[in-house]
Amino acid sequence: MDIQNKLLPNKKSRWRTIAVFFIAIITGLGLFMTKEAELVSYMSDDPLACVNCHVMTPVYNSWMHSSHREWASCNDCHVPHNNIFNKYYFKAKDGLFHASVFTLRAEPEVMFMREASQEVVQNNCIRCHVQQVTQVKYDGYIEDHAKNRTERQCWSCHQEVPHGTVHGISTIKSNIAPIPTDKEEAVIPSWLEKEMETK
Amino acid sequence: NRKNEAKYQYVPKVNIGDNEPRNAEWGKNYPAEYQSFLQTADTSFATYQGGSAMRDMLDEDTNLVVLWAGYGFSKDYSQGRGHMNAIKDITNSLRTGGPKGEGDGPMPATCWTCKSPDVPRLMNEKGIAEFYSGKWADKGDEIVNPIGCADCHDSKTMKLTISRPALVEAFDAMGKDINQATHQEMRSLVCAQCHVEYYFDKKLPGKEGVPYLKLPWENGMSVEAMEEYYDAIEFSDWTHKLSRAPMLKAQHPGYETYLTGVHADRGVSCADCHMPYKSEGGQKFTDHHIQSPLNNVSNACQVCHREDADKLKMNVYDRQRKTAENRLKLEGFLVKAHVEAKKAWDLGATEEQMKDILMDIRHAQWRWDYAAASHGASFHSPVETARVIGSGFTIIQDGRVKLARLLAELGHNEAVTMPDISTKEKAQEYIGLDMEALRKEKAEFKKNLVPKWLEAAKERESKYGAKDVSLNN
Amino acid sequence: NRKNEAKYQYVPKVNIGDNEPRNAEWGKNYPAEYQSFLQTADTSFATYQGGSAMRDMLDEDTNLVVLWAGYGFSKDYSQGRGHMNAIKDITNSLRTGGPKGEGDGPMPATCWTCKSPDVPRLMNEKGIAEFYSGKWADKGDEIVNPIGCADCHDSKTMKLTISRPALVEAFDAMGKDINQATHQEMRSLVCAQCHVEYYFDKKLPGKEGVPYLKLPWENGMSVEAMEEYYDAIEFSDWTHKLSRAPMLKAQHPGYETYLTGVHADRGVSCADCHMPYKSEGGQKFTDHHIQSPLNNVSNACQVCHREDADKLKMNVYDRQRKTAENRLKLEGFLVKAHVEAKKAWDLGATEEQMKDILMDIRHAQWRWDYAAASHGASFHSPVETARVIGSGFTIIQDGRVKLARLLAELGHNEAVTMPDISTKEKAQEYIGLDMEALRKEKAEFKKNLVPKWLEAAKERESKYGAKDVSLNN
Ligand code: HEC
Ligand code: HEC
Ligand code: HEC
Ligand code: HEC
Ligand code: HEC
Ligand code: HEC
Ligand code: HEC
Ligand code: HEC
Ligand code: HEC
Ligand code: HEC
Ligand code: HEC
Ligand code: HEC
Ligand code: HEC
Ligand code: HEC
Ligand SMILES: [Ca+2]
Ligand SMILES: [Ca+2]
Repeated sequence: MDIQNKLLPNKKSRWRTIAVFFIAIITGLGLFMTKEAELVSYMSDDPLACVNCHVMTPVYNSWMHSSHREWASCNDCHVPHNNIFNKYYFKAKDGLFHASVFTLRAEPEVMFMREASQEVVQNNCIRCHVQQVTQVKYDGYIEDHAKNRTERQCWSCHQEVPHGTVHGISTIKSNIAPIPTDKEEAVIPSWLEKEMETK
Repeated sequence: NRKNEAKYQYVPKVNIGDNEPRNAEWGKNYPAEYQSFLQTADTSFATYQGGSAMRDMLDEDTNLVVLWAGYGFSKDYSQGRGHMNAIKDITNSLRTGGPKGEGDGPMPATCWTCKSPDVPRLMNEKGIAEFYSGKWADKGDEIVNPIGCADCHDSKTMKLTISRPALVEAFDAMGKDINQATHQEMRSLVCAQCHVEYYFDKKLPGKEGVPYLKLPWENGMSVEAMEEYYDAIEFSDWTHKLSRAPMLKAQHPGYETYLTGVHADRGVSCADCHMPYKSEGGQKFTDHHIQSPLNNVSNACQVCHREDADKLKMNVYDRQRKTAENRLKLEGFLVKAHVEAKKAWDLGATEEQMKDILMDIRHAQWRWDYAAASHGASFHSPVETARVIGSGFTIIQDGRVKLARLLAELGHNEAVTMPDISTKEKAQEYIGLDMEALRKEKAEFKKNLVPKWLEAAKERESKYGAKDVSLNN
Repeated sequence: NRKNEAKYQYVPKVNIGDNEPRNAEWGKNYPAEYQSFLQTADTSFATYQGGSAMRDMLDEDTNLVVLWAGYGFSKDYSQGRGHMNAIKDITNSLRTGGPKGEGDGPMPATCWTCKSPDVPRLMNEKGIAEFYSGKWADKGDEIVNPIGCADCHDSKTMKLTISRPALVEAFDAMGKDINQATHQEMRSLVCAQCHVEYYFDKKLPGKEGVPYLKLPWENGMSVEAMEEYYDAIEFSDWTHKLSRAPMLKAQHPGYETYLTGVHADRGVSCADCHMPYKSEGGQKFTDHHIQSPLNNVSNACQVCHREDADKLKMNVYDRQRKTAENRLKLEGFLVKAHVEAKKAWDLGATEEQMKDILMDIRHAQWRWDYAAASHGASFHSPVETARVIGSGFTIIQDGRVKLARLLAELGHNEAVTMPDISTKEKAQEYIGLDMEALRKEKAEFKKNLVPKWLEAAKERESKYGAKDVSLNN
């Protein structure tokens, strides 16, 4: 691709589609969505953005307790990272899809990644672990890895990464994941605050 | 909005009041957490050096009796057990003696601080310094619920919360604001309310005489920083009965040592290992059976480590064994030093001649205790623990070489005969404890006073009632 | 299959003969590996306690001079550098002295064993015991190529191979068969040919007098197991000049200590960190620039750890600092013990009185050296290293308390005055070394003998020729 093409997206590229989706979100769902789903935060990489929807709480909590909490946020896995356009295109498309389902209260009890999402995630696993899964020298270190990894999805073996083995929106009863709208910061209860001031 | 809707998608059974001390009340709303919390009462699991089983440490390692001569710990010291046992254990411990009523007994009220959710309730009702005032026995009828929900949770939001002032004050002293703590940090800080080194400050301006609970963190949390702090304020917990050294007692600096380990460095919190996520009947929740993670390797470790459970256990034991090996040797030297110092006094040594030696003993035993009392530390942070033990070796070597020269000067140029401390009984006799008497007064206390406490508490709690949601909302 | 196809898709330029010592010849077929191998000549990288830069250890830490009084290491000891420097460094070291010709000089031929791929060639030509026989200077014209391909590779298959008999014999002695090693184990075992503790056995039945290279692994590889081995055969490397203790020298037990660390436990090999994969111009190959991984964190560590390079470096330094802190303190005590023992002899102590004390010094210094000389160990296995240092503290405390009593008995009941060893020069003077003379004989040797060796070698190698593939295949 030459420089011009890089700067000015090709007509056939996904740029147009992205624009269409942005417009769709803004005009179609408008203020309601903005308020309801904290739209602005949805554009960020903060996992809290995803918990704007309660149906995402189970996956948030399982991620929060997984080996990947410190390394990979939702978007590191669920959004393409091959180029910046693709990233936002995918996010916008996804966002619209999720939002529609959510607004219609059509969310299924147990969700599944759509095929497109699966491909994205698989590619992201590989993106981070490319050395471990492609270097011949790890053949001895991790037996059969080279052979097996090519034919299956990573998480068919690594089931615990990152959402555990139990799925479904009713798997969590007391949903107390942090809420992005919750601005109250104090961890000291007010009675103690008061006591300490008067001491 | 719908987010909040979801938050209460379960039907709360009761409205939990502020500082509700009764865990069972919380349990009505959060049965999975409560059921798992109840399991901390279990005392059947033992590991190489931990677990929930009752283990008499003075019996397992009789050196301890000599090291703590003149101090409560030489009377009785057991392995920590699950949180549900906290009230029972402090009541049964010979350290708290056999008070006959208000104003009696060896221990201050401050001892209750880390044992119950009745503590924040009382502090709220009476005030903090007032809570710390008086004898341990004075508040026996007020504190009956073992460590539980209100110690860590806000009753309205269920958010993690800091209910103990000492930790907040320690952060202040370091110039930090605990309200800035992240969610991840809170998953360790709730534990740091109790699993930390502490002392009783009786000189707090305006509260003179009150044994005010303090964490000595002003200069930092390393063994050196705390030592420096104590030296500067010339604090000592007690004077050793044999060596007459001004001693420091290190109590479970678990959080402080954890922070120096690789897990903390990688953002792993106490709750990640001691309260892992659990699935039961299609439900996921935080396992409130806080215990040795070795009883639960699959949830506690294998989330992050793919090794065999047996291998992971071996990793833990390996680090613990290597640490124990040197810790026990250091202990042996400390026992010798105390006995040698006693010999020197017996032979007429002067204060002046003993001064440096006693400081060496103080500092070396402080380092040993910092490594020994921080129970998980030989796994949480094996390299720092080894460094601390090494520094103890250094100091006690200096001390014992000085002692050898002093003893020679006093006419005793040979190895000092060591007492027979092959059993706990012999060791306790050697340091002059009348265990019979201690056990007797404890038995009487349990027969006479404790039932009264429980009755008074029952009476008091019966007035709290349960705030049924339907009635209140 | 495709894998083998790939392996031989390059066109070999030359046929490499068995035991070809000239690295450049191999380089014709494997230019990427050869080019990276050449970089081990670089000496510009320094870390907290490692790296390839020239560092005079006796200057950085003058205690060492006293600890090794009476032994070659007190003359000269530097940080190890890259493999390309092996021949140069052993030639320049004052330890190998200034031989005037065959049969002269302080060191045996065995010293060459770990310095060059000419060694397997010579062993093949002459026999193993014959190789070890005679003086270091006797083989100077035969050994000129620095550590290289033939030390680790089979010239036909390029498979990793063990070219040194000592390792094979050590496996035999332990009842193990090195041929059973897995591919992953071989990626460490090629290093274990050299990065291991060794001694020269002059009593081998049938080869009496020949300093036969041996690894003391029969009872195991721990510091205790090797000590037990040496004690049982009453071996000592030298008698200390001050204390007259029968000393042991630990030389780089790198492989032994590595095995006790968590990386080895998880199957990570030396090559994983010191020879990571590298991509250059779309080609992937094993980086043969063997060096401190801290010069290459992205390939060496971040393959498995995704932390910041700076954080990973800090992890390494942190462990090294904590280890160094106690290692240096132990060193200080050892210096004192040697000087105090000398004082005791001076005051007329008897062999009988000194016997136990000298054994304590031997054992304590052995432990210190085991921890100190295994250069990477404070990172490779920080917990075991700390354990070993702790055990050194224990033994030297016993020794020094005995010394204090003995000195008091001999009429000297006060601290023994320590010599001024604030610089390397002062320390070397204190132990009675004539450095001027040593430097002079080295200079003459380099001026007169070394050029002759190189000339003879050139002449010899010129006859090997290059076996061009087209001519031979
Ligand atoms: C390390 C990669 C990774 C991260 C980080 C990650 N996910 Fe996932 N996610 C996956 C994989 C893999 C699956 C498929 C799980 C399966 O099918 O077993 C998945 C599945 C899901 C699903 C489908 C429902 C289900 O239970 O399978 C949702 C929704 C989801 N993730 C949301 C999130 C959110 C929200 C976050 C951040 C809080 C997140 N993910 C973080 C990899 C990741
Ligand atoms: C507006 C509410 C809402 C927000 C915000 C939200 N989700 Fe979802 N998400 C949903 C709903 C509803 C579904 C169920 C769709 C279905 O399967 O029918 C869903 C499904 C998913 C799935 C599985 C279906 C698929 O696309 O393959 C993934 C993965 C996922 N969400 C990831 C995320 C991530 C990552 C974020 C944050 C960047 C996020 N979600 C934010 C409501 C939301
Ligand atoms: C943003 C980068 C990133 C992505 C995307 C990612 N990982 Fe990881 N993964 C990491 C890091 C970092 C670690 C921890 C390495 C360490 O120990 O320091 C890790 C650790 C692991 C481990 C070892 C720990 C364990 O849980 O067993 C496995 C297996 C693993 N990842 C598999 C996956 C799979 C499968 C996916 C895709 C579903 C994935 N990773 C996606 C960065 C990532
Ligand atoms: C057929 C099953 C299988 C598949 C598919 C698979 N893995 Fe693995 N993986 C394993 C096994 C088994 C291990 C070794 C775990 C152990 O050390 O016990 C492993 C180990 C790993 C590790 C190293 C973990 C550690 O502890 O250091 C990473 C990273 C990893 N896999 C990532 C991936 C990625 C990324 C994919 C997809 C491209 C993948 N795996 C596909 C079975 C699989
Ligand atoms: C990486 C996992 C991990 C983390 C993080 C961790 N621990 Fe531990 N902890 C362990 C293991 C393993 C043991 C050893 C248990 C045994 O010996 O049976 C242990 C032991 C303990 C013990 C002694 C228990 C007993 O049975 O004797 C206490 C108390 C403790 N930890 C408290 C804490 C506190 C407080 C924190 C945080 C400041 C913490 N731990 C962080 C894994 C962890
Ligand atoms: C800052 C909090 C704190 C204070 C103050 C405190 N404790 Fe504890 N206590 C703990 C913790 C944490 C443990 C568990 C230690 C472990 O096993 O790691 C414990 C364990 C115990 C135990 C059970 C184990 C044993 O030693 O037999 C007793 C009894 C006990 N404490 C009595 C006391 C007494 C008496 C006092 C007052 C002198 C006191 N505690 C003050 C935190 C505290
Ligand atoms: C209110 C004070 C307090 C708080 C908060 C607290 N602990 Fe404890 N903990 C104790 C006391 C006291 C004991 C000893 C009880 C006994 O032996 O009777 C103990 C015992 C333990 C034990 C030993 C259990 C066993 O089975 O051997 C572990 C492990 C432990 N605590 C971990 C934690 C962790 C992790 C947290 C935070 C999530 C925490 N504690 C919070 C006071 C506390
Ligand atoms: C020693 C501290 C401690 C005590 C005592 C404690 N909790 Fe928790 N609790 C935690 C921690 C840590 C979490 C995890 C919070 C997070 O990650 O956001 C938690 C989470 C929870 C949650 C959120 C849902 C879940 O399972 O993750 C509920 C509900 C809860 N606890 C109820 C209780 C009840 C009921 C009690 C008393 C029976 C109790 N807790 C006692 C520390 C404690
Ligand atoms: C939330 C993730 C997590 C949990 C839970 C966890 N670990 Fe780790 N562990 C790590 C990380 C990260 C490291 C650092 C090494 C690395 O970067 O891969 C580590 C390092 C270690 C090491 C090497 C450090 C050393 O001291 O040599 C051991 C051993 C270990 N863990 C054992 C355990 C055991 C046993 C448990 C359970 C009691 C446990 N871990 C729980 C993430 C975790
Ligand atoms: C997990 C990675 C890792 C493994 C495996 C490993 N090393 Fe190291 N090694 C290091 C690091 C990091 C250092 C410290 C370098 C420094 O201080 O600059 C080091 C230091 C060294 C040093 C000192 C180098 C210097 O610059 O001073 C030697 C020699 C060494 N290692 C040899 C070995 C041998 C031989 C093995 C196998 C028996 C091995 N290493 C296994 C990471 C490793
Ligand atoms: C078993 C293999 C082996 C034998 C035999 C051996 N060396 Fe070495 N030598 C090494 C290794 C490995 C290093 C690198 C040590 C390090 O830095 O970790 C080294 C480093 C050196 C160095 C450079 C660093 C320094 O100390 O100044 C010199 C010079 C040296 N050896 C001389 C000798 C002499 C002289 C002898 C005979 C007494 C000898 N070697 C015997 C393996 C060996
Ligand atoms: C034939 C003997 C021999 C073999 C085989 C050998 N080494 Fe060495 N190594 C040495 C000697 C000798 C030195 C010191 C050279 C000097 O200082 O002149 C050294 C130095 C080093 C250094 C220090 C380099 C620096 O830049 O500071 C490292 C790291 C090292 N070796 C690692 C390894 C590893 C990893 C292997 C196996 C893959 C290995 N060595 C195989 C003999 C050997
Ligand atoms: C100190 C040991 C050592 C020395 C010296 C050494 N190698 Fe290697 N070599 C290795 C190791 C280890 C591997 C990795 C083998 C594996 O994993 O199968 C390797 C791999 C190779 C490979 C296989 C392709 C690749 O890059 O992985 C070639 C070709 C090679 N070396 C050539 C050479 C040449 C040419 C020299 C001399 C200039 C040389 N080696 C010197 C240890 C060594
Ligand atoms: C081939 C994989 C691999 C490589 C390469 C590697 N490590 Fe590790 N490292 C591990 C594993 C596996 C553990 C054990 C912890 C665990 O199980 O996650 C570990 C543990 C650690 C720990 C914790 C142990 C301790 O001593 O506290 C540190 C720190 C660490 N590695 C740093 C490094 C550094 C620095 C390098 C590069 C010089 C490196 N590692 C190279 C796999 C590797
Ligand atoms: Ca204290
Ligand atoms: Ca040796």
